[in-house]
Amino acid sequence: MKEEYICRCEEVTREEIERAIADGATTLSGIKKRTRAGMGLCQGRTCRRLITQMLSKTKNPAEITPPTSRPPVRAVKIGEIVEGEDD
Amino acid sequence: MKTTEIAVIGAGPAGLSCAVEAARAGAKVTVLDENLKPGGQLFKQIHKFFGSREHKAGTRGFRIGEQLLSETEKLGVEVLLSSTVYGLYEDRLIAYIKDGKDNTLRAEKIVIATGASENALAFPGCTLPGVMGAGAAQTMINVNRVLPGKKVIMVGSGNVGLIVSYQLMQAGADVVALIEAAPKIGGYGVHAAKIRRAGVPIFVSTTIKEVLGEEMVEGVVTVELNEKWQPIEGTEREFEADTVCLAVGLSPLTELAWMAGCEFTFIPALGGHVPIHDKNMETTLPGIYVAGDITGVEEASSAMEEGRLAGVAAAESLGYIDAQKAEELKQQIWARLDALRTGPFGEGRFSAKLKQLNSRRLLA
Amino acid sequence: MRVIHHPILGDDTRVCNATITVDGRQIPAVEGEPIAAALLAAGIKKFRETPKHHKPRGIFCAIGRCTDCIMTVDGIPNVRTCITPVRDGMVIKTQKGLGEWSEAK
Amino acid sequence: MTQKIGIIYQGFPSEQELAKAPGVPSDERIKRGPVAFIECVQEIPCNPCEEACPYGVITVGKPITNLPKLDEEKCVGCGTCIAACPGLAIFMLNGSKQKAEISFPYEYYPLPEKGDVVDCVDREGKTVTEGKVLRVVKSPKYDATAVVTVEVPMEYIKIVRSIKRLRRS
Amino acid sequence: MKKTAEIVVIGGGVIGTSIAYFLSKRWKKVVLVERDDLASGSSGACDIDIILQSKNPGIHLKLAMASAEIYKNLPEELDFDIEYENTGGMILIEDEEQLNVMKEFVKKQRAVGLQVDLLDFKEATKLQKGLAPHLVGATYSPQDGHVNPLRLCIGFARAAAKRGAEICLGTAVTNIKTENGRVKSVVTNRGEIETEIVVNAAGVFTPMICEMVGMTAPIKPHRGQIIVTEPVPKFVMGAVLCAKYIVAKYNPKLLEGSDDLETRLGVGLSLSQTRNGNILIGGCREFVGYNRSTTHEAFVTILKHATRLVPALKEIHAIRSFAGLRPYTPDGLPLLGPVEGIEGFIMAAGHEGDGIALSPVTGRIISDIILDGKTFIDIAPLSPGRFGK
Repeated sequence: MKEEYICRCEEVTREEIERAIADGATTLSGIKKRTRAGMGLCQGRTCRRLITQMLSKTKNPAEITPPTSRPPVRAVKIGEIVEGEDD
Repeated sequence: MKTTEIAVIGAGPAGLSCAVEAARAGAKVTVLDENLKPGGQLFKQIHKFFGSREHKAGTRGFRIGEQLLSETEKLGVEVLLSSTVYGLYEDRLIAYIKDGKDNTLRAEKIVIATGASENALAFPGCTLPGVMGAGAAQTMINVNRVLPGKKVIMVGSGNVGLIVSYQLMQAGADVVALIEAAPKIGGYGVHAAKIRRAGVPIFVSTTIKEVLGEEMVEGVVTVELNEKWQPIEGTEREFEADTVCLAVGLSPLTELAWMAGCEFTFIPALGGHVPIHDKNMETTLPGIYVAGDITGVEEASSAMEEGRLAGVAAAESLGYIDAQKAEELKQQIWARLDALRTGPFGEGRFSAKLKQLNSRRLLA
Repeated sequence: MRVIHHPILGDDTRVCNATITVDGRQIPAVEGEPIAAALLAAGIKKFRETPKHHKPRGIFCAIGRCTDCIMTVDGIPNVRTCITPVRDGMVIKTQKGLGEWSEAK
Repeated sequence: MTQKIGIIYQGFPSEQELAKAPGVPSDERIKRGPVAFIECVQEIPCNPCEEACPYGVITVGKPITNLPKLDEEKCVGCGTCIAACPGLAIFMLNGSKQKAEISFPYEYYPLPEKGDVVDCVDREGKTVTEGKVLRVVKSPKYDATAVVTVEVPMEYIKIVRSIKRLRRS
Repeated sequence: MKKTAEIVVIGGGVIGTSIAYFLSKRWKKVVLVERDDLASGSSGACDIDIILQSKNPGIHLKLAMASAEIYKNLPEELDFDIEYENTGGMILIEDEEQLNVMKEFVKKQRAVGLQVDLLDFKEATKLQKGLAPHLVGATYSPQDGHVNPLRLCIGFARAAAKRGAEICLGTAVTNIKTENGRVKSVVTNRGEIETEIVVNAAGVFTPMICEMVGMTAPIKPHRGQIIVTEPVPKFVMGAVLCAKYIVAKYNPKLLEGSDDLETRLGVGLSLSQTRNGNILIGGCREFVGYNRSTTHEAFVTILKHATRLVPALKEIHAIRSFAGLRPYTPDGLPLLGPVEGIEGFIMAAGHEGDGIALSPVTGRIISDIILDGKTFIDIAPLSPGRFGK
């Protein structure tokens, strides 16, 4: 059987996430630290919900909040950032 | 740094409706959208909308988009396209990239109308080329005019799954089957009936066991689920297919609201964590409003109403509409929203939205 | 395959006015359409191979979020083809892993 | 697993659901001449059919989730409501002639042409009989929804609801 | 539920987990309490550098060199891939003024045995591509390196747990009970732990823990912001800093009078690339209390500074930024060792930006002090009491 990828960017499988949960991760950032799931190019935008579902087997999903939201919310070219106005 | 009175992030149905209302009242409105074209998801909606006349029922989504655009133009709303908002900082400072440069915009009021994004689903083979979001397939056929594949398996029987299945056939593809993990069809029966007439079988209590193929999708093995949502051995079925579309729900795109520091509440019926807002669509942060799917996933019709509400409220707070007139307008919009949130499909959302409003009151 | 005739949207009257090179193969495209659309029209579904397990990927979200469809375009890796418009003469490569820097880098 | 019947399981309304639907005319009325047949069995927020009817014989009222009610005696079978229904759930049946005439909305490419002999399908998309295309009405008012009328043997009047999609060349 | 422990370590960052590891190596019954998760403070919001050549010759450099020694065998010892790599590192020099400071700096460092050289521009570009042509040169040391701080924390914690340490996550300390000037127990939201020894490794939150025993700690949060790029093929040679950072840290007088944004935000380059290919671009230093927000000002200023020195970065996309609070002390050195007057209360905090580099040696020193009463480096200059009460 093929692998079941949860985090598509960092190629993290369901099994790896289950192991991280067994290792004590109870939050999305705990999973992220242990597996890199959510650290990829899309910054967890695709896998967040799937991991929340896995975590919610042992934790109230209301308490599973996304990791701190930080700019940039879209990938931005560094050259464009530095081209900006001087304020 | 640019300044404006009302900045609207997202030029979808909610954002444009908001801009129209606020500009009509006289406010200076700037709409930002990362796409080349405004309209958000409206331009891939080629079916006729439900609702009543006030909700533009019977009109195809893309035409509603065209109408909204021409209204914003007439009213002189500034619509900044290809403008990627990447940050929302303290003191209502919006950072965005446009024309290959960094820009900032400070607004007196900000309306976040960023919509929602499709949920993913994991199964063996879910990363193979050919597995994609139903919305992705919809964009390809209706906006870009290319077929993602010829033989499609649709996963999910909500309105998105049903409608996209229909539209894939309109574009010339075959839908081999639609499968649904729940024991019943989630979307409107009339949408299901359309694709059944076209010969698409719908399998409830069924999920994907595996997608076949090494380099791309070649087939799909499904399996039936028991009452505990566990696969039943021996019920596997194999389909030949080159495309798998996932229509397993949407989640509000809330990052900018989190970043701004809005308080959230958890309401599964609305798609998870959603920003708390009051009856004016204002969040827990004064001057920051939300509208549309970001406040909880619904139909485009409700998104437009919420947008209008935010537009009226923001314009009122800036003094462009007097309290009495604003109250009148808001009453009308609330009534229209209530009309959309009735019946077996709407009740759940009605009580969910009520819960959302109550959490605002509890905080106050 | 392109959807030329459509019962609701009518006929697609655009013409392929651009040519892009994909892994050495020339394919016709419409200036301004997303690169990913031009590739699908030409029957190309595999856009890259992942860095860790070298698995094929293609279009997934089509709105620039998931980054599954990234390719190396004109020597720059990680270009999201679903939201990057076609320009005539673009040179596109199936991205292997993190891709390669062109000589300029 | 036993097959559960009904729109939420099968994706099309069962006989029982149709029997209860206030938009479904009586057999006797169908025999008398063209009449709308509204297969709307779920309370969804939608009422364009009410406004579309030039004779005011379809009533939804408030709330707009009410099921559309057809006044079968006053319905003249003009067919205007067919293309107006966003759910493509309204059909027109005429059982007054030797053969049954069934009109339905059609939004696929290519369209059939008058005189074509086509495969006619039931609510599950199964081909049940051949039929002849009598009319294909396209109107700007219908906004790209065509209304097709086929002629089939009378026993299929309550079975046939569309035609098999025609292949693109 | 009441528990007992020989030693309680407060804090699940690199310092706390390192101490827990070194103590458990000698089979002590250690309980580590962390109110959140491993690496949820500064250790999870920093860069990956282990830099020796940025340290002032003296106790600071001595500690860093001892730590670097430990790092060499650490991956094997922990039996965990901490992504440690001895990559070498360089400090980019922009002008003659900086060059003069660096010349002096290098001379002193070499005198105490650090391998470090001055390179001219040509030599520098051989090591790091994409440098701006206006640079006058760089220093280079082969002794610098990288580690993944998250994996370092997890590696320490797992190795400690394997040797019997108990790692209690989601466990916040609410009080420390003392009796006759001796530590008696640590009270947490999940119960009380009887112990005679408490190690305060709470990073920027150290002052709150200190208050529980009536002590004030001169530690202040110093906010740093870092930008993360998309993963790209190998680009950064190892650890790359700019001389401005060194000048700002050790010769702040040279910057006096300049009030440009760069200086005001304490912007200096720190560039490194993770094994996955993400480039980390830092950073800045601001006193803004416990505010962990990122700012647009810093985002832009850091990137402008970085692209001025390494213009090739312009083609790359930024995908995230983050802010971390570094535990600052007035003299830039950590507070290590027992606290006079509160028997059993040991400090191990205030490493500012050097926590990653110094974590192994800190673990070793604190374990030595607790178990042997002495250690291999004279830590008198690091005494927690050195700033007075």
